[in-house]
Amino acid sequence: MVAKQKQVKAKGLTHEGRDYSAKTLHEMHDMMLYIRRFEEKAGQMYGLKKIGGFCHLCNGQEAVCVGMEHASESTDYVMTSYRDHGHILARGSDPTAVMAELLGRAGGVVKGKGGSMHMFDVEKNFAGGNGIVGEQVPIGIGFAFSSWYRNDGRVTICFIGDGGVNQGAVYESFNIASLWKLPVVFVIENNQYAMGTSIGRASAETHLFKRGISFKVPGMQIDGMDVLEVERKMSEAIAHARSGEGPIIVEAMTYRYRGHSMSDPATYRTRAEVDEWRSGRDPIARLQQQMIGAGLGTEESFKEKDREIKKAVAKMVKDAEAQPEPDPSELWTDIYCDPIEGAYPYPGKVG
Amino acid sequence: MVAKQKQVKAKGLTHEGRDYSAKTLHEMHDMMLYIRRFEEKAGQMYGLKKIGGFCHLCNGQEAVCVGMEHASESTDYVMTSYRDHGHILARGSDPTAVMAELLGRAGGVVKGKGGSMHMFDVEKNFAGGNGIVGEQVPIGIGFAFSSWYRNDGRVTICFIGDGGVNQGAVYESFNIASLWKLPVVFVIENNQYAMGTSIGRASAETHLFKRGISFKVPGMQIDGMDVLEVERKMSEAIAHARSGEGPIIVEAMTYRYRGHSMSDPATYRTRAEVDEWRSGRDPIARLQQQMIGAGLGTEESFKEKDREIKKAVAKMVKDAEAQPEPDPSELWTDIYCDPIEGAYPYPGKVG
Amino acid sequence: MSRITYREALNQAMCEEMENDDRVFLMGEEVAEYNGAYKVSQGMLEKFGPKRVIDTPITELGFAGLGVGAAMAGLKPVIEFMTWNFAILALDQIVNAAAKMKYMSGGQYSVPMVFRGAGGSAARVGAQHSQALENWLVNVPGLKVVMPSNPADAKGLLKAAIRDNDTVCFIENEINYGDIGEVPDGEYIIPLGRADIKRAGRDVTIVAHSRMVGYALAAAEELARQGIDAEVIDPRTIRPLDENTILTSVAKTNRAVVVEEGWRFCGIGAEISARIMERGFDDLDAPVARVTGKDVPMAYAENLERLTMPSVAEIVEAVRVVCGRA
Amino acid sequence: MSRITYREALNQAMCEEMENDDRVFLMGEEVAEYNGAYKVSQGMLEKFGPKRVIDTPITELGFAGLGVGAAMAGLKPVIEFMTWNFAILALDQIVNAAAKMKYMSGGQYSVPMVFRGAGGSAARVGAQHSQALENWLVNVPGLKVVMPSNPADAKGLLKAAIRDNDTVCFIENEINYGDIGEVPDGEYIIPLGRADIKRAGRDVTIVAHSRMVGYALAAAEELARQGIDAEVIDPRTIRPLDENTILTSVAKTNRAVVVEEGWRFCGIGAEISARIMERGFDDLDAPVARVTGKDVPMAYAENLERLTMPSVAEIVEAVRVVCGRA
Ligand SMILES: Cc1ncc(C[n+]2csc(CCOP(=O)(O)OP(=O)(O)O)c2C)c(N)n1
Ligand SMILES: Cc1ncc(C[n+]2csc(CCOP(=O)(O)OP(=O)(O)O)c2C)c(N)n1
Ligand SMILES: [Mg+2]
Ligand SMILES: [Mg+2]
Repeated sequence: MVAKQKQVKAKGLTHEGRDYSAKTLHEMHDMMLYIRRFEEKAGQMYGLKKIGGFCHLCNGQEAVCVGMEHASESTDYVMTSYRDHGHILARGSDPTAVMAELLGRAGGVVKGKGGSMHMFDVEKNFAGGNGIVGEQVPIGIGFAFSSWYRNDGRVTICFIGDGGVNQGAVYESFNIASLWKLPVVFVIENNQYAMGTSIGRASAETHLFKRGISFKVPGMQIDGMDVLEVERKMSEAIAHARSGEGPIIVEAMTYRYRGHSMSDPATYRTRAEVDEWRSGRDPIARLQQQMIGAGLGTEESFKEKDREIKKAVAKMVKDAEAQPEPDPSELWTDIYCDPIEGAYPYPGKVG
Repeated sequence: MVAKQKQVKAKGLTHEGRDYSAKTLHEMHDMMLYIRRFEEKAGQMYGLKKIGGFCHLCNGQEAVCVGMEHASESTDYVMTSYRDHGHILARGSDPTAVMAELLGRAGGVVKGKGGSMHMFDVEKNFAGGNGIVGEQVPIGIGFAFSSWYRNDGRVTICFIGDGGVNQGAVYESFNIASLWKLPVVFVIENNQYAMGTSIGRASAETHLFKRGISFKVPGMQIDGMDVLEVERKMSEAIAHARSGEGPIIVEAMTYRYRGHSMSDPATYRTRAEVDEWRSGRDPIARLQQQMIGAGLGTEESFKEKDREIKKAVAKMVKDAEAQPEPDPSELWTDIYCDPIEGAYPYPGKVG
Repeated sequence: MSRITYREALNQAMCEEMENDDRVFLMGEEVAEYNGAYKVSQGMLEKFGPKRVIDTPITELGFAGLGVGAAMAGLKPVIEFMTWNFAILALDQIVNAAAKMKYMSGGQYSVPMVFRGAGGSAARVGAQHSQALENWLVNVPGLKVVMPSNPADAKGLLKAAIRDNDTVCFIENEINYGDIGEVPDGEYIIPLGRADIKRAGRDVTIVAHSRMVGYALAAAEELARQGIDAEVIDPRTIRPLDENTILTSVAKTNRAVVVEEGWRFCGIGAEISARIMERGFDDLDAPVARVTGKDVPMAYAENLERLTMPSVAEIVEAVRVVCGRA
Repeated sequence: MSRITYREALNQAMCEEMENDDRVFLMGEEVAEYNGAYKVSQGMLEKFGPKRVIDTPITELGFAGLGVGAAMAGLKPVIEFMTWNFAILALDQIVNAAAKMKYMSGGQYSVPMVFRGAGGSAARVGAQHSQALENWLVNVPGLKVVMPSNPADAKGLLKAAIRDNDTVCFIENEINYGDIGEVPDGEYIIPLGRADIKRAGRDVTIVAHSRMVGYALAAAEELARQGIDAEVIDPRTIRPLDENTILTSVAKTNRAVVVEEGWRFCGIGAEISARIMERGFDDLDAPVARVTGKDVPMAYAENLERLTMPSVAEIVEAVRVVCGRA
């Protein structure tokens, strides 16, 4: 994508000295809006009990994963926590497969076996979808290690939350990545709450980009509500990692509009606080204003686009719902690559 | 002990503006020398196969635990790793019981059940003796939490090695201790090697006193080969923790003269390097010179003292060896405070 | 007696014990201001204040170890794991420190504390949130492992666990939190290590714990309709196990089925089966059967999840086989 | 064939596989410059260089997870735990990531790697260094658990484990590292999941793994002198378990004793006993007996340690009881 931005179109816009083609801007906008509508739909389906278990939406945080996607190569590796719908959609996975996963259908991106928290798409180099807070960080440096080992020029982009960043595994990983100069960008999505715990109640050092200092990992704080800033700063960070200079931390300041999960009323935040972010700093509205200013759209054209996307989402959900549940035989698949005949499945009679 | 230093004797010495009585200086010297001779004896007993398993000696590091002891109150809590002989002796536990423990005898400080790596003495507020690298750090903040909870004015002094300091549990503990301002001093005994791994091969940030920056834990680096500096700086650190300002890190630069454990030939270090520390910076020789300079002793008087100590150690070992092994019935004691009659021991027939 | 939920019963137990003993405190993720992820600690922050009801960062190993140290220093911590799934990160402190400390220290340091939280597979939460950690914890001398199956047991056992001077792993079940039952008011203690006969019967012994007790009782009702009178035993405390109650029952029924939600391989069912083998072999008219969670990670899809869990039908079927009626 | 140590056999297996496949690398504490805490990786740094033989900081959770990620990315890591005792800190990555990844990802990501190191209680190393983690690992679908008892098995099984496309927990025994035995040179693969009859016998089946195989064989010699002809079976791969070989033997001998070094409660002996109950009940002339490590933390004192471990005498005694000769 970096390449793409070089061949700047007649129309487009220049922001902080960086040129964005109309095509790129529309891609960013449309993807953010698609994720927003996708999550709203997921929320509805959860309300209708068609989605079960834990379901964590990313409304408000769309700029982080979309900006990341535009700054990265499709060959780069990406992994995150259980709040993964936006990331896998931004990576370009089939939305129908993602929704089918939420519905627990056979055509789900992981065959209905993972659900909301465990989305994976090996084709898109998206490695989850991890439910244990912090777990993806050691895994992330493993992907980065493989790039170092093979010298394949790939970068790993590993997301963590502001609560997850306190896990010890994160610092074991910072130290190893820094010591061996592994090509990894640690993106801390600082939405300022870990469930009901505001960052100040969980972190002694609340400037999370400084969490690498003790391990010589540089860090920067960016506005996670501005997709162009995310794209620009993530490009710098990814270039740093790709150049062999080692890991870098990007703290993206953002906010989740909804509760932690569908079962969280989020009474621990004031209406005023939510509104300040929601109406004051919304990443989609912001990009729309910038594009309108550059003559790349109008209030009306964006309304029209929104109608299109809502239609597309509605159709997508229908297609996903039309899918059958996984075949019961799937219960016993994907456990071993080399199952041992006669000894597995255990006990033998089943399956 | 802080109190003790106030009533300065006619004779004594002033170092960096701090007065030390002759009594205090002799106590420090004698304890360091006792630990040195104790460890040498332990090494011999290991050679004679009278001590088994892992046995980690602290020759060269005596100033760290002795300086700590003089800077702390007997009511303060202390815990460390498996390299714990010096610490428990400095705390004032009965050397015969410590040696008996190494020999696996009934009169061992933990009845012969723990061995070299698991020394404990609740009377002396010494909480181990932990064999899992880094494990004592979360336990340490637990003791500090109890002092915070009870407001009992105690400080916890938690030791850790330069290799152990990379464990994730350490940073989870730094964050919690800093967030809640717990009264704890983290002493990093930086002897520059973790088994055969020199610090630069394991730590991205080798200035270990900076390992707290990312968690707002202040730190200082001190000369761990100078018992007076250790006593002085540890007094500052303990005062900081006791005052309610929260945790602090003390990185004590030191060196282990022997291998990692009795089974380590330590070929990963040059003779020259070992000699530089051993003859150039030995903490015992150094204090002797300072005391001689202050007229508190002579080459001869220290030689005499050494002969006394060697005699005492020899007798101590005899007493320890004279002890019987633990009674076989001890196998089934100390597992539960409230064993459940009829259900434990399991299986019922035994014990 | 009042009719309250399993959740409220746990809350009552903690509140009463915290009123009795100011060494007791509750610490964990979201236990204070959020009133607990599953509302078990509802109102406790307000009642006891921020010094005794404490929210932690998401660092299970760190705060589990903090609890161990605090217990060694003389406090009586109740450490909540939001779910036991996350305790896998804290096992070093639970097993190497808490369980072994008294022995390693020659009896000098005991670790009187409770680790508690929801275990089992809840509903639709997938592979990483459906770990039955009890299979590992019961392996460890020095630990006690308690798993209540109804509100009254939840209260009586948690009060006993908090008063106990050893480390108790107290494993609740999220699916049971909303269950309502008669619970004695005030002082009500169920001694640890005592199994309970949830249903008396003559023909077969069904041993089940936690959520599976409900399944076993449902199966017993169905079996009664089919003319098989099942006795249902809930060990309640898994470690140490009250094997005498089980063996006495098997001596009477001569047949046994063990039910567990967790994985089969080295699960609690294996242990109980082996003990019946060792001590009740001559009483057996048929081999002990195990009904367990399937030997697969937990899937998200509703149908696969249902297939993974033991079912009432599977229990009924197993009993019929053991009774030679299949 | 050459006579080499168990340690050298493991070294040979790793070297040969690293020569065959450059996706294979060895990582762990002290594996490179120190040549391994127990010298298992002797000379490997020199042979393969610092890119493929890598020393790590002391951060088990971190480098275990690194291995999982590297395997997901297509490499074949061999991650050494200096001893398995320390893997307790890494269980989240082994169990929640490695074991469940293929299932959670709908088959997209496999985790072809080996976690290896010394397990068991070694000698005089006390409570925290004597954990038998295999009792927990075998509980987990998605993992394979291998425990070789002699040099030839060590080589053949480790080569198979490295080639395997699943996550294999390979548990060696420190006490066996110095054992010498005949080991085939070059290509020698023992398929995973196959038990081995270490001694044929008619009267009783003794099932033992790892270090306990030696104890079982010693007991068999003593029993032979007493006129009892014992068959000794070494499962070698514990999960999945080759139960058919065990059941076939029990069908012949009608009596069985299971021996394990680890703790009894929900140990491997319980599982094997339960399986014989389920599939071999009618073959049994006596209840299956278990000889296990005592249900206590491991003490340091020489006499207490000896009492904690299973002994040849205890195995002999158990067999005599099972054979009605006690
Ligand atoms: C090890 C572990 N502990 C606890 C949980 C329960 N839990 C799930 S999400 C969460 C909060 C995480 O917050 P943050 O890291 O800020 O990510 P966010 O939800 O804001 O995206 C917690 C405590 C878990 N899944 N894993
Ligand atoms: C969790 C864990 N991993 C590995 C080991 C093995 N081990 C024992 S000591 C040691 C080195 C520790 O070095 P350091 O922290 O510098 O302390 P020192 O020995 O220098 O006092 C290692 C790797 C262990 N005991 N625990
Ligand atoms: Mg957050
Ligand atoms: Mg060191």
